[in-house]
Amino acid sequence: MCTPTTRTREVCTIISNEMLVEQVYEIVIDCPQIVPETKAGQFVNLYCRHKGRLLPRPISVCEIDRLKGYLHLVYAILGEGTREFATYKAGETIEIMGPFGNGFDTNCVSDEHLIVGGGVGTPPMVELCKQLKGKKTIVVGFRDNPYLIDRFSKYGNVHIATDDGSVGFKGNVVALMEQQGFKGPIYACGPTPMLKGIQAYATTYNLEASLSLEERMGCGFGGCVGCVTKVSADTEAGYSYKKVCKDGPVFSAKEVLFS
Amino acid sequence: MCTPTTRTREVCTIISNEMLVEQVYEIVIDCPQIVPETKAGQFVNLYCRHKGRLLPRPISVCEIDRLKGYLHLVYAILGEGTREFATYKAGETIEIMGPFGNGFDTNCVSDEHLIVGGGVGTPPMVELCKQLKGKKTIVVGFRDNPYLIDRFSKYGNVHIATDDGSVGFKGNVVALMEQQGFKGPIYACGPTPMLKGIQAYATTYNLEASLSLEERMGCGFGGCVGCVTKVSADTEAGYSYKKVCKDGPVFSAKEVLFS
Amino acid sequence: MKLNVNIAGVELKNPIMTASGTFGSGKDFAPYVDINQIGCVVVKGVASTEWLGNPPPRIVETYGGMINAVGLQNPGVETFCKEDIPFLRQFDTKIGVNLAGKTIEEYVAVAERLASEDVDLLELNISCPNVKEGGVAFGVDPTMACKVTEAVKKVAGQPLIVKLSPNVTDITEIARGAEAGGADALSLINTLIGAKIDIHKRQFILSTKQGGLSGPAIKPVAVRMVYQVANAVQLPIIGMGGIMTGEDAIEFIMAGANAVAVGTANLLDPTASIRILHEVKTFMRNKGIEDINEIVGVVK
Amino acid sequence: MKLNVNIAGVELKNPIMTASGTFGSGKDFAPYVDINQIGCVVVKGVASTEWLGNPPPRIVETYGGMINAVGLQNPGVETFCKEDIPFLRQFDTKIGVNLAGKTIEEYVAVAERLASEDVDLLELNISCPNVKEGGVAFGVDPTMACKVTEAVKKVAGQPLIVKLSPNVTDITEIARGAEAGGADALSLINTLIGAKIDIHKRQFILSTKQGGLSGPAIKPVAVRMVYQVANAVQLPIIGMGGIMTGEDAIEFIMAGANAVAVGTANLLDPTASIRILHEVKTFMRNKGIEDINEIVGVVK
Ligand SMILES: Cc1cc2nc3c(=O)[nH]c(=O)nc-3n(C[C@H](O)[C@H](O)[C@H](O)COP(=O)(O)OP(=O)(O)OC[C@H]3O[C@@H](n4cnc5c(N)ncnc54)[C@H](O)[C@@H]3O)c2cc1C
Ligand SMILES: Cc1cc2nc3c(=O)[nH]c(=O)nc-3n(C[C@H](O)[C@H](O)[C@H](O)COP(=O)(O)OP(=O)(O)OC[C@H]3O[C@@H](n4cnc5c(N)ncnc54)[C@H](O)[C@@H]3O)c2cc1C
Ligand SMILES: Cc1cc2nc3c(=O)[nH]c(=O)nc-3n(C[C@H](O)[C@H](O)[C@H](O)COP(=O)(O)O)c2cc1C
Ligand SMILES: Cc1cc2nc3c(=O)[nH]c(=O)nc-3n(C[C@H](O)[C@H](O)[C@H](O)COP(=O)(O)O)c2cc1C
Ligand code: FES
Ligand code: FES
Repeated sequence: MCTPTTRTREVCTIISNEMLVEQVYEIVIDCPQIVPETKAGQFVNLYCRHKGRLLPRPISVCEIDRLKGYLHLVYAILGEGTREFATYKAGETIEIMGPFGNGFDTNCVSDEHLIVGGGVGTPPMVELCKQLKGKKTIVVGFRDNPYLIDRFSKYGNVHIATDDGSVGFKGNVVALMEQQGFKGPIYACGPTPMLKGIQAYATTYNLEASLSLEERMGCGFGGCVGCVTKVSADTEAGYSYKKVCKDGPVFSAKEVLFS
Repeated sequence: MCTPTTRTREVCTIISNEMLVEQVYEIVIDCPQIVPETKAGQFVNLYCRHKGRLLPRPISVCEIDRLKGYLHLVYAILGEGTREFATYKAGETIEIMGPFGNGFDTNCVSDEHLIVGGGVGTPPMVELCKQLKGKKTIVVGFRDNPYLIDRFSKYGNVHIATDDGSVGFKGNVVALMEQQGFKGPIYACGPTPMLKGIQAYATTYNLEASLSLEERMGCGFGGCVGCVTKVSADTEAGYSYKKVCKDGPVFSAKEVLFS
Repeated sequence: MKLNVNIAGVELKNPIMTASGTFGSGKDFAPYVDINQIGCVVVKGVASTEWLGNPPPRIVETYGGMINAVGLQNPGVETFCKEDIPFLRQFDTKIGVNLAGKTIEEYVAVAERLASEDVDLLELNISCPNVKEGGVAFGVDPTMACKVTEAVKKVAGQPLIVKLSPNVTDITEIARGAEAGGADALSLINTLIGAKIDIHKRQFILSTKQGGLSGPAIKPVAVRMVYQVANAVQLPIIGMGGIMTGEDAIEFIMAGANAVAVGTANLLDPTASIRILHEVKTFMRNKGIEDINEIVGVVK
Repeated sequence: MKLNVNIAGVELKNPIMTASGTFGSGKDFAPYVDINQIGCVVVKGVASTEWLGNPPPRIVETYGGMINAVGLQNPGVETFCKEDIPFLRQFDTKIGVNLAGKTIEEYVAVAERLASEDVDLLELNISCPNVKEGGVAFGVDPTMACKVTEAVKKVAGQPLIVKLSPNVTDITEIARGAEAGGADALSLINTLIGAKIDIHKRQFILSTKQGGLSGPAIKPVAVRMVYQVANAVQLPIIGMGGIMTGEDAIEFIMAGANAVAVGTANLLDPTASIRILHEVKTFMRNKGIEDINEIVGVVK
């Protein structure tokens, strides 16, 4: 019989909460209880102070500072809750719970890893780069002005794509990958259209691909079956639904069925 | 046609928020826009930060600092909202709206005013004492440990009654008034049983009495007809309902019908 | 930017109305808000004679909402005509009168009295208990909804809005009943029936035990019902229920409402209606929406 | 202090239950909360065969609540018996199984399969759409509620709780229908039907457009209905709907509930059920209440 930890929502201190670029912020949270259990590709729940907003805001771990016991999260203002987060100041507190999700498999041995991030899907790839052994090719895409580039450059060659071509390659990351002919096991996080593209790319060139997905969540820890994504399965219908928060957020490109 | 002011809910700075006695706090709020219009016996709406709690918390004005533009409010922890207020710190802000209500008539000329306060009904009597001309007899009642006494003593003889007799007269204020045979126009605020007693006292000795009432409020400014109290009227039923927030909170003892 | 909407032949300068009972007859709000900017002021329920209303407490707070048991306190239609209509006519806004009654005869009496008066719209509140039929509300039975609408429509001098109660199994049935009875428009939702207990005193807080739940807490139910009704009848619809922001108003309009009414929000901030109007304009500007009518019912 | 309550012959060590669908089958909560402390775990809806559930998005936040459209995803009763019952039996708590079905036959099949299994209570969720009769839920018609209850009761090996939907004009009619059908207890409320629109994408957020509204926002409706039903039938009642604190639980009990179920609160904090239990104990201690059963329905 499992003996429950006393872990639940925790009130943690905000070390800093700075804007990286327009509409995108990095928050550093002091949570020594959470850090030791956390790995690349996992996420935490952030909870709002506005008590009309009860559901968690799942945010991926961007960097883990194991010495200090800090988590670095990078979030974009997408709605009311993230707009609220952007007003928080260093020294204030925030309610957080986690870590949740399976995270990336960082033990895969390969002489060339292909790391792909798009928009607010980019942050989790930073910690992944830290953990992955072997050579890494890093491809990141943004609508316009990029961020986190400096952090990636420590871990490998960074190739940037922007929709408007303002920086680097003009177009999406998949087009850039095609052009460069990048190969190797893929680790990707970003908007669904990009992940669809990656899935196709992986099939075409017969590559392994781990895709980190997003879905609206009721709990974050497997309790509500609310956050599902469609995967191929040997049911009559030929598919079933898996929990992004628990079975994911990282899934093999082979099983994911994008609609 | 009335030209509307732009007045509505205002975010004001908290100057201080200190405990007077167990469960009772004094909050001083910097609200120069509200102060000039405020008089004794009026109240303001305080709004909670917890957005599950949308309705106003009406709190009487205890003292008006016209020089500094501060309002002094004294509140007791009675439930969730007031418990929340007690956590506020100096320098933080609070949403406030007002002033509301008719307030006391401070122009009544008499050589002896009888001021009666009970429990959390006592605070508004402080500002009233300041405004009223003429000799004042001040009678205040508490369950146990009294507060604000020092402030009252500046304005007249203060007679204290406590339910447990720990301080002053043992019993309620009306019993104390009977014993001392106090006379003069009465100004009273406190729990309903006390106000009932005052009403009877006023009738017996044929005294004028102004009673400040409490009722649950939806708006505070006359908009919802939610905060009514029963008053005698020449309707078929012999009564009608008046708004505590707008027609009151101060009513003549002659018209109020306590159930 | 085109904001004016047409409700049963009455042209509102913008789709923002006030919800009955949450704006009085305007007097208490005039010091705070420029009534000229409001599309239509719907006044609190008016009956054929004075109603005293329920004993206090009439109001209680709930999570994200409030419950009221005002009980339609009002001075009666005579006083209303003498005092409130002249007051509201000072402003450049439309006047909607919410009709209260306990029997068909009472509803008819108010409508008849108002027929010759200078008001723009009537709103029939069929959520009142129907005394004759033993307290069951007109609003929960399609046939009774039809009957009362028909009777009032006969004597009405202004277009008739019928206001629907959400406390029913199938609101589209009631909507069709009102449509069959000759309603010119529908408004929804009225309050959900709710209650709150004081666990320390061991009694209900409201004198009437239960009352009407309103505020942001009920918005999802309201949006669902507005969508259902908009797709069930041909009538113009006034949507309400928990509207606190311009985005909330847009949500109702996209669900199928031709206009919206701001209720509880007025009590929490007397300037809410105008703030919401400005937020609606901002949204339209940002999205390049030329005419508010473009987005009525765009969500399918 | 006496906390144990009796629901249709089943003795719960305390009145705190979990609301179906908000505690899975316990597995996902075991790491956080000591399941031994919970009076009864009611698992998510179980059908005769595997149900895949609805496409995402299945969840959306609303003011003070959430709307879900999970669509009763479940592996079917066989897998449930093989995997979930043994897991839950490790703990010293009662097991309640929530029955899902689209026809009377399907409901009967699940109950029959469970008759010989080691579970303590069955909860019939009659809010599911009834496919045979054209999608109308069993829960909105007294006769159909009676029929399905009767059929399931015949084959049931455990006491049968019937779970009522709040989306009806008169919930006491449905309650009496279930009572007539032989229900051993009633639980209420299930979710209110609500919807939310993404005004930027101009579409409903949920794949099913509308879903079930839960959370503190709906508590006043739930308390009102528990009070109504408790005064209409003789059966034990399990109250739920927006319970977030021990005081909320006490409110339901004083309204007439013999036990309460914690739902959405579990999702917001997996330890909520136990925290609420402790808050209930504290309240009883402060008020000198010896036996929780003393205060069941004390509010009249
Ligand atoms: C596993 C996972 C990891 C994520 N990591 C990041 C990250 O590192 N950085 C980042 O900027 N964003 C991330 N997101 C997206 C982030 O959760 C949403 O942008 C955020 O919840 C929006 O909240 P809001 O209140 O601002 O938006 P609102 O639209 O106001 O939120 C309303 C509700 O919808 C939910 N919601 C809205 N959009 C999303 C979405 N895209 N995904 C999930 N829930 C949503 C909210 O959580 C809330 O419950 C992640 C999402 C998931 C599922
Ligand atoms: C005109 C007026 C002046 C007042 N002046 C003072 C004062 O100077 N000092 C003071 O301590 N208290 C005063 N009160 C009482 C004070 O408003 C309540 O104690 C307070 O609202 C309780 O809020 P709560 O959230 O702590 O209680 P909760 O019970 O959690 O509040 C729930 C809801 O009920 C309302 N409510 C509960 N009790 C009362 C009450 N007695 N009167 C009105 N509304 C209530 C709250 O406003 C809130 O909307 C005054 C009340 C009125 C009407
Ligand atoms: C205090 C109060 C009084 C109300 N009085 C009436 C009324 O007289 N007639 C009516 O049809 N609706 C009345 N309502 C219902 C509102 O008009 C509106 O339908 C409901 O409150 C939902 O909107 P909201 O959530 O924005 O308040 C009243 C609501 C409140 C809060
Ligand atoms: C995510 C979710 C899933 C649910 N699944 C079920 C279910 O399978 N069967 C059922 O009878 N009720 C189900 N419910 C309803 C709850 O059991 C409960 O009746 C309702 O949520 C009200 O309680 P609450 O406000 O405390 O959540 C579900 C509710 C939620 C939020
Ligand atoms: S969010 Fe609840 S199961 Fe994934
Ligand atoms: S509180 Fe709204 S009228 Fe008094």
